[in-house]
Amino acid sequence: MSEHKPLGRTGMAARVAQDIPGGWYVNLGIGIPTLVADHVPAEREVIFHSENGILGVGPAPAKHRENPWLINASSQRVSLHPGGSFFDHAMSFAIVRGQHLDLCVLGGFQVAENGDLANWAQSAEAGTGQIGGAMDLAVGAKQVWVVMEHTTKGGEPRLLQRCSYPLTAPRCVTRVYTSLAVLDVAERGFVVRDIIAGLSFEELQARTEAKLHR
Amino acid sequence: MSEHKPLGRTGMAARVAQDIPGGWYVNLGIGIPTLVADHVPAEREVIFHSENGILGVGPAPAKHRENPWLINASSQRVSLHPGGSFFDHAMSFAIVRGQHLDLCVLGGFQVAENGDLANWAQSAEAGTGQIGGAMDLAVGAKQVWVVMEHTTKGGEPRLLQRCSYPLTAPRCVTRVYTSLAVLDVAERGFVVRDIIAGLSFEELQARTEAKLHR
Amino acid sequence: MIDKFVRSMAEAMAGIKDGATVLVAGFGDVGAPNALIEGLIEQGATDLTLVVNSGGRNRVAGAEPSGLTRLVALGRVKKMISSFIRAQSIAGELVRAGKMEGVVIPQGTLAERMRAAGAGIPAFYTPTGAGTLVAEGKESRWYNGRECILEEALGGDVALVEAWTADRWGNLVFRDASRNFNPVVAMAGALTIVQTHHVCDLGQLPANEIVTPGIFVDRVLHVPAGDPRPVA
Amino acid sequence: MIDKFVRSMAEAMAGIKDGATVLVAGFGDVGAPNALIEGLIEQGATDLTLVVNSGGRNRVAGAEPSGLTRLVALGRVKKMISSFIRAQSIAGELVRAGKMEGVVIPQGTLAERMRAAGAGIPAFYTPTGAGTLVAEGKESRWYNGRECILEEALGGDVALVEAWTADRWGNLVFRDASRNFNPVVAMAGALTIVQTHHVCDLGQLPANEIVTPGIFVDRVLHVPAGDPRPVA
Repeated sequence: MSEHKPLGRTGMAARVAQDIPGGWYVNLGIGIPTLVADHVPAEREVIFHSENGILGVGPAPAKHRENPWLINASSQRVSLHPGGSFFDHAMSFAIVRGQHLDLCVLGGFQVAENGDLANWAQSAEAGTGQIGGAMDLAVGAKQVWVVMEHTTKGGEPRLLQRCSYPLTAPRCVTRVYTSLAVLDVAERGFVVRDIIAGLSFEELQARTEAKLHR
Repeated sequence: MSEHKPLGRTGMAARVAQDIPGGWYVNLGIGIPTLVADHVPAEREVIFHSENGILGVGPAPAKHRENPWLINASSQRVSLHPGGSFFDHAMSFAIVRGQHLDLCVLGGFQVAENGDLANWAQSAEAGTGQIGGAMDLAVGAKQVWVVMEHTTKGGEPRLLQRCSYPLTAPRCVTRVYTSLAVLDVAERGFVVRDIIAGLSFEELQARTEAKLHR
Repeated sequence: MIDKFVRSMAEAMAGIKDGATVLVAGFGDVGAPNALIEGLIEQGATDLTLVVNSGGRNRVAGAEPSGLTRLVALGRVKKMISSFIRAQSIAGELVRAGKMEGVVIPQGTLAERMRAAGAGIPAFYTPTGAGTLVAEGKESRWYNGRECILEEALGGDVALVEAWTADRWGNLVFRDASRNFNPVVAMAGALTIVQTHHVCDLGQLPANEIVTPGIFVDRVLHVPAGDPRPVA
Repeated sequence: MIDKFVRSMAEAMAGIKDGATVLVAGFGDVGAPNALIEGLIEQGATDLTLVVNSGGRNRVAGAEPSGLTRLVALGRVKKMISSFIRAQSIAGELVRAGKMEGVVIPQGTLAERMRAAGAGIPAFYTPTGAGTLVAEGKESRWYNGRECILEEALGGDVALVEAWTADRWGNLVFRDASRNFNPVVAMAGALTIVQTHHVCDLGQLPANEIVTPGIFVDRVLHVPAGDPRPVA
């Protein structure tokens, strides 16, 4: 077994941030995705959308400058970039569903090689679940990137031929950032773009159910 | 023939205004309906909606106080009542279609005894016509009152068993104000509420194609 | 004279019936009409259908449960429509025990269904939820190469709203991210009840800045409620 | 740095293709992007589908015809979708002569179809137009005892907008009743081009007062165009 150090939450967030071009409108989901904003250099102007009705979300403010009326979709107190705006939920999801966002970054439980995403429930139990804005974002953003651990804590693969959990949306994911690799979702399936240092393609494949392509 | 003097445009508008209770939200169509606002006493607070995105339309301003950016749906320069608001066309017609208006007052070519209204075209010629906001208002307002001459200039009746012109909306009119009478549209047809002085029920019937009820 | 201000919570809550569908604005505690929810607990209506974005949030150790959670825990809600009902929340446990019906729907669909109700649009197609459990039992068709499902308007007998400032016509403005569901809920309620932090004279709200025109509002109660709770 | 300002009309109009669907805001002359329409005349694109509320207004004796009317009179418009095409207008005459296709639709449906395009809603049911000529060829079904017809989203390749003030992110505010179709058109265009009376630095427009967030806007041209023409 080769020497390799999987990316942690911060490392994954920073890796995603590298790939976001200036000028993009981006929504960041709950969890690791929320951390991405901290790693986009200040001189690169990216406009962050939050589904609770904000464009131009800025970083967490200093404690004495907190505004209790200004939270992001993860319910964290945030600031507003000059040029930011507030609007209602119907408008916020018009922006999402209407394909005006260049990108959303979502957490995931499972991603299938055809781009299916599962990130809101681990079983089909009726009447409970945490859909939030994920289904709208998954169908609405021009690019859907998923960031997650490459496997579950128990070592079960999350990159699958077919999702076993209930879907968030079919065929929506365009790229996956894991603790071990960056993979594009292409016509033929997962195409590996980047692997962390010290891990071979074969070793990555061994931790992945779906077939990987170079 | 008895002595009678049909109401003119101003008389009809004033007659309509009499019946509008304070506190109602009201849209006034193009033509005679627009005149109605001038006859609502200032102490009776009625809120006028204009489909180009205004609630709280006020009277025409003095020439030196005209605001070129503030017109009503008839493209006349108007003023704004304190408490008035501006919004976009989607919101304006959400108000209309969503049945939030208590009343719209529309002009008409023909009204049928089942409440059908024709007010946008005199023939079914494809590709031209003046629908404007009338179809939305006719289906959306809680009450639809039509104000019009009782007959055409040529003496043809406008209160009919069935409209011959293209419909604005079926079964929408709740009351008609004409130069000769006020009529409710009820389950059994036109019910006369009021006739101008000097005209008998029979004389009114003679100028009306549809059967009138007392 | 039009005056939508009411002078007491009892007046604000008058006439809410058992079995009513109640739309509640807010995203977490920000923009949530918490005083009105307390009023509803007090008022007593039961067998409610509650429509609210996050109806089943986690318990926070040491914190007083929200009014919404207490309303649910009191058994007053027979059905909850929400984008977020955690299995471990009080609402989630009632759902799993079969004591309350839970319906989890996408957040954007929730907003659009209420907006549709307010706008007189009885149903619309949306790509959101197509090909998922959300689509079960719904009509679908393809537009521009994407499957879309038919969703119906979701109006309420009652809508509960929190505003920042209101005037006697019921015109409303909101503070920052507390706008969220408030304008949407306001337009979708047959009886729209507002709690407002501030009141002002007619004409003090600039006409270009009014977010919710008073036509959507029936009653306004002045409740200077203070800032939303800190996030747990 | 994001900067949506363009420095010339040529830059504003770049890339508009023959055959494009062009959405034009305005209610009469108020809120109409008249300078951009002049730019479009100059730019030369033809075979256009023009979507505009009142495409066929009466001739006004002695007055210069509007830019819209001249665009139509030049034969550059193959199809007009509008709530208002008078038979005696220049557009109406072209339609009656079979030289332009005219489609007259209800004003609220026009606004809602564009809003739907911007909001990712491919189609919706509405009671407006049911039982009339507007319903011909359209699906219908009954909701709550009323017949409703299915209307589809109406998006544009290009949207032309007039704003009062804009910043470099493309955030817009509008003056009084000139708001009308502008926010709706702005969200429905694949390429949204704005003429603005005033410009300001980023952060000068209060976040609670921005009506059209810049995400809907692609290009902004500063055109201090003066007041709308007096009504004839």
